Amino acid sequence: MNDKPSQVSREQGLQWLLDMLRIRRMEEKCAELYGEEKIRGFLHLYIGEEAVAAGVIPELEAEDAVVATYREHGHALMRGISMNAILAEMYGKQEGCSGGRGGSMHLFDANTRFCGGNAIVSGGLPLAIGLALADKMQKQPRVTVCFFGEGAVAEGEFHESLNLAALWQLPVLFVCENNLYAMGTALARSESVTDIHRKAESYGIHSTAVDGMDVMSVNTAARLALKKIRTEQVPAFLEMRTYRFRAHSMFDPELYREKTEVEQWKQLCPITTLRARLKAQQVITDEDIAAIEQTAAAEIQAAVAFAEAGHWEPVEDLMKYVYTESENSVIPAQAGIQTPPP
Amino acid sequence: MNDKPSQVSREQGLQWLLDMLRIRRMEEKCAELYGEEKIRGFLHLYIGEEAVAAGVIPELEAEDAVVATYREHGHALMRGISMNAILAEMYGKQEGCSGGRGGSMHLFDANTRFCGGNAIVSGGLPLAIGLALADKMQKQPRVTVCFFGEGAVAEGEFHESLNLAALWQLPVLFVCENNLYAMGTALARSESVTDIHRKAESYGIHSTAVDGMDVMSVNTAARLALKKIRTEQVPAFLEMRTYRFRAHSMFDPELYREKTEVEQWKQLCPITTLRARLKAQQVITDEDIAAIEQTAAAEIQAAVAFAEAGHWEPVEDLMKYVYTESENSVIPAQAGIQTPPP
Amino acid sequence: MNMTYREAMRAAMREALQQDERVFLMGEDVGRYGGCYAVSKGLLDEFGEERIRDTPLSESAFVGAGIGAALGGMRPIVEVMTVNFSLLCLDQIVNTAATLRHMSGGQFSVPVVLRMTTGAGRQLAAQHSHSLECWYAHVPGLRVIAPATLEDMRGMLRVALEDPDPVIIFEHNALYNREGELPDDVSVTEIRRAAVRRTGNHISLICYGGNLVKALEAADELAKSGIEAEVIDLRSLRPLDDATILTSVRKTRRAIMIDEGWHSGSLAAEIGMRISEQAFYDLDAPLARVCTAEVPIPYPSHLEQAALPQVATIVSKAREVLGQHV
Amino acid sequence: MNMTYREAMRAAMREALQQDERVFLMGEDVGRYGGCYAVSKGLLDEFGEERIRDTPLSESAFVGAGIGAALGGMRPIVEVMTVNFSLLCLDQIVNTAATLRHMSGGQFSVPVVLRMTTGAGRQLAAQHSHSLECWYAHVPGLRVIAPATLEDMRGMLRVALEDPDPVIIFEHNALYNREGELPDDVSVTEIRRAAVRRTGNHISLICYGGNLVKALEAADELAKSGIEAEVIDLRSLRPLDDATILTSVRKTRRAIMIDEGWHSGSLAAEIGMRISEQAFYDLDAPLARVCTAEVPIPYPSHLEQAALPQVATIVSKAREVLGQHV
Ligand SMILES: Cc1ncc(C[n+]2csc(CCOP(=O)(O)OP(=O)(O)O)c2C)c(N)n1
Ligand SMILES: Cc1ncc(C[n+]2csc(CCOP(=O)(O)OP(=O)(O)O)c2C)c(N)n1
Ligand SMILES: [Mg+2]
Ligand SMILES: [Mg+2]
Repeated sequence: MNDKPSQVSREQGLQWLLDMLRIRRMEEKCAELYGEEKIRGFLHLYIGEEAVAAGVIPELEAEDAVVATYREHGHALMRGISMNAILAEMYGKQEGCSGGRGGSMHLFDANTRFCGGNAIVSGGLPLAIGLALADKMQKQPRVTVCFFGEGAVAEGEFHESLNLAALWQLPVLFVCENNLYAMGTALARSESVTDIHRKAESYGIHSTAVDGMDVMSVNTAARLALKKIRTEQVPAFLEMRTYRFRAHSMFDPELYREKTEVEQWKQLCPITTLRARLKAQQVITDEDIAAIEQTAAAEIQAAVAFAEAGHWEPVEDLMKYVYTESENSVIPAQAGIQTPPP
Repeated sequence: MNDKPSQVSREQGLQWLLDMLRIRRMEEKCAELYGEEKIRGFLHLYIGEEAVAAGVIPELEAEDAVVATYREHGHALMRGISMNAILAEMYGKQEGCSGGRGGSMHLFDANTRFCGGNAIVSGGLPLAIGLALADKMQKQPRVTVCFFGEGAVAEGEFHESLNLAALWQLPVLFVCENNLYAMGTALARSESVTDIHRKAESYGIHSTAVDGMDVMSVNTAARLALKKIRTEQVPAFLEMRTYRFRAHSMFDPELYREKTEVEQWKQLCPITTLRARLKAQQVITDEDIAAIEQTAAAEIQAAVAFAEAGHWEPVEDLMKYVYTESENSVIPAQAGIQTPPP
Repeated sequence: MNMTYREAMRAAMREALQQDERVFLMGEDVGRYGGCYAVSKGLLDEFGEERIRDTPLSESAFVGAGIGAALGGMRPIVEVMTVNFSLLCLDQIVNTAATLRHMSGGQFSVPVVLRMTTGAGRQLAAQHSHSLECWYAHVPGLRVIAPATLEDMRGMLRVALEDPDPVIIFEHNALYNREGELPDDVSVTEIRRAAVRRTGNHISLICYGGNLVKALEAADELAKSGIEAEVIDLRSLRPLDDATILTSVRKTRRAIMIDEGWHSGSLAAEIGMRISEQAFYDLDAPLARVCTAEVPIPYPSHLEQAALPQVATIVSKAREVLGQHV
Repeated sequence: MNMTYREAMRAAMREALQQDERVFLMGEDVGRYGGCYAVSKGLLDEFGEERIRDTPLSESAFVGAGIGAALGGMRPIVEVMTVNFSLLCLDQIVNTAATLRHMSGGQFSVPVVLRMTTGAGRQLAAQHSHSLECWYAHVPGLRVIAPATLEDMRGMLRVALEDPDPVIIFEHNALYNREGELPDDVSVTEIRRAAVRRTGNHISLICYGGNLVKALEAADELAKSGIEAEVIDLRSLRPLDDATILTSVRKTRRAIMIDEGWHSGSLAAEIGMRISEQAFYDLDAPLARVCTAEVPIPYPSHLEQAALPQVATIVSKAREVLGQHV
């Protein structure tokens, strides 16, 4: 793993803290809202892993594309989708970033080229390859960043995609969020060789393992990788070693890991460690921290209000968005059976 | 690659020559029969690659299993399926080793645990894993050998299977027949890293690249690998570097490679080179060679006669072999429309 | 004994694991996690990690491995977490499991049991809400079953394991939490015949799996206005039990098929076609079906529910078929 | 101009590649080999390896890459060599191509064209002879078409490429070598409406793709004994053109569906069900279908042919429906 850079500017430090905190607090709120049944379906929290999205995504250009998984709230927020639109989406409201159709696992945004939110493990990798291929063929100087968990590494699609990216020299940044578990399956129970960044090397892809709990390390690695991709028109791979503090989803009884293990990783929390470091280096003050918390809290409060005030799509519109031209709908929607919940 | 052993006993030498020649001459006959429309469908010849099957398969125990591809005539023959049954199968006759149902791409034989003949590239690998898993769970001291082309390496199933074999330490011998082309696609156009045996290493599987044009090298490597598998209960991988002298199938115009390349490889023909070496070392004589040719020719002649004399399955039996109990047939066969060809 | 459907399937697996050492369970998170739907919870402790085998995320390889292990003498139960992920292992199921027996001229058979959760209704959105039973029911060489009652959830597995050919069991996610009374001695139930779950003379409601509950509710509702619906639970989706279906339709002379698959190309269409072919002259009214609307399942509950078959839709469709526009 | 179906598809691709630089062709052996069925032969020389792109054996990745490239502004034609291998990329087609538009609330669309060869009849045995059009036709978000005439082989591609949503083109392997006369100006044909390929008053024969030839032959045969069959070529398998189908059936009052898919769960069943639902009172006889027998396709010609729809079977089925047991 690369060395940790130790110094950071006040501005950059505050930005990272704010970014990570916005994700953290938003998701804590999501968990609450799930309890209140405002958010339904599957909800996968990113808590503990914020340094990855916060360290990588701000380095992208406006025209770059992002492909993510079902654990993508943080990525969407970092990419610039408003918290309002994200929350509204999780509520299933029309004002959501996917018009309410996708929910937590399928956040989309054409403006920022945020191409989902894919709930099939490894399903996003081929898509990312294709986006990069289109860029390359159109001579667009863009990068596609593809996030996925270490569980995806066992899927055939991962290997097919890495090979294609390397063979065709496509501008893709693969970011493996290795949080050591795929649901309840520990990495050592799913891979014969657990050193994931080496798998990328076996395709001739430049690859680095990174301390994914440290936003500075993440950021440095991302910058280097993106530079390499942009200048050399090759793919690159980052293995982010990280950990999720919460359950896999809201249904997970967490039988597969020890509480002590979780506690140990919590010591490495990307937010508290950065905060402590910046304070120790006297780059920020307690007032700064309070201000950041306040900013995040206000944004969340507004987002919840926005989502609450959002509208349910009329049930008559059920058949929308299947085909581009609505007259292509194969059969009309069934008679409206349910009225929208209150 | 391993060094070529230079000395071989007369008995062993003659056996290898005979084995390879039986495959070669049988397939030359098949090509002829294809021209006469006795054999139909896809026909993939193994000519040029005989050293692999001849070097590996005789090292197996009776209880071991073999999984192969659509290019498997040589493997079937080496495994002890009679040429009669193989030829009859290619004719589609009831006396064929698959009762005529499978044809050239689907040779099967329960007695020798020859589990096909799979026409889906990479489709046999998961099956081989499963056979080995069953052996391991039942504490049967068996090995499963799985043959496949280098084209399969780009398929996700290849990677999923290698990982499972390594993770669960299954007694599988993977034999990659790297003949440099997958139909018309040269290896360098399908893999970013062309050193295939290294891919196996990336899963922690013991792996060797072997001169697949030399039956002695193949045999030595196979013996070592099988010993390792049997004693250590681990998988092993052999990359056999070989070449097919003929077209991919009978439909291939061979636009993708130079005649001179084919000619160069033909200089390495496993049969002529072994024959020359044995003669130079005065281990065998011209009479021996003539005798072997004669043996093969006689066997082939008999096999053709056997196939010709074989029977077409009655069309009324169409619905057989779908379910174990025939009463499960979901609907009856359609009225017999065609009478069998003459 | 009172138990949930989840417990019934677990009990069935336990029994199979106890009685036959060739049986083992394999799949993603069946062990340490306790199963995505907690169906296999506790089995790892009882049977150990060799027989309750967590797999990597490699649907194609581990389903293929199940097929190979079956060929090699074992009796694997392979859990593909949900039908949605089975799209990654269809090649193994269709090109290997379903064909080996035939291609080998009857020499090999593949006694593997594949279990998959199916269905929508939990706001899991477009990629996690498929009902592709009709795809599997299309393939010769496979046997496809769908338990809809507590007894069948308890009793179908054993018969499936005894079958020498590949059997796919579809378990509807909405059933797991349902509870019911299970007689003590149920450990085997029929997997070849459809069952008449309610008798009636006016119309046949033909359904399977998770939708039996809705069909029965609809029948109760209809009964209030004097319409006696006969409810047929298919149980086996391949092969289909034409005899039971046709006997019912010949009696009621009207039929509605209820199916959570998308409308076009649904299993409902196949059943309708069989009725048209074989009982055309016995029908007094056009056939009808209640299927899922032709849209990827939307996340919001009101839209999802509007897309799925509902009791109210079944009831109004039945009235329509009976010419009662109430 | 006289040409083969193969040449017609090649001409369509050439034209698309010439007229729109966003178009490219990608797939296994489309370049140097010239295409498994020689459809793309010569295109590599003309357009270069960037636009005639040979892929590794990675169906899932390159089909997904086609989807991604479409999202990224290109107009890819992805050739999946045959429908048999598409089992390895169904996840990308069903869970990505078909859902992206919907899941994103209409923000993204996926203008990809997937071409696949389909069908049996060449003694390629159980793994290489599938006809799974019905599976694809089941999936909302996909458009599925099947050219059956030389004009359509030439003219459907361009319309497919103009479609903003994913289109799957099924090309029956038996058609490629057929020849015919193509008017010079055909470069676009309809992909939304079924076509009446022969008019008649006695019975409707409803078919698509490779089986149109058989249906027309059967109609000729029937005409000899005074039976005038109307032959409907579906052309679009999803969505289905109910209007054309129903108009025909309302006129002839009898219908047979011909489909190379296996009998149970065939597209034929869906069409039959639609007729039962919408034209029940117009029918004078039970519906019937001629499909493939429910067996993995056997290698020997006599068994393979016995499993597949045949002219003779269509003829005798038609006579049966018409009550003429000749
Ligand atoms: C193909 C597929 N198989 C199974 C699942 C069920 N599933 C959802 S998330 C998950 C674990 C994925 O782990 P990982 O890739 O490490 O990502 P993480 O959740 O840890 O971020 C599983 C098994 C799925 N969504 N897709
Ligand atoms: C999944 C799949 N995709 C495509 C094909 C078509 N196909 C048959 S053989 C072949 C080439 C395979 O090459 P390789 O694995 O190197 O084996 P070889 O033929 O050289 O022995 C292809 C593309 C197939 N049978 N299966
Ligand atoms: Mg993980
Ligand atoms: Mg090869």
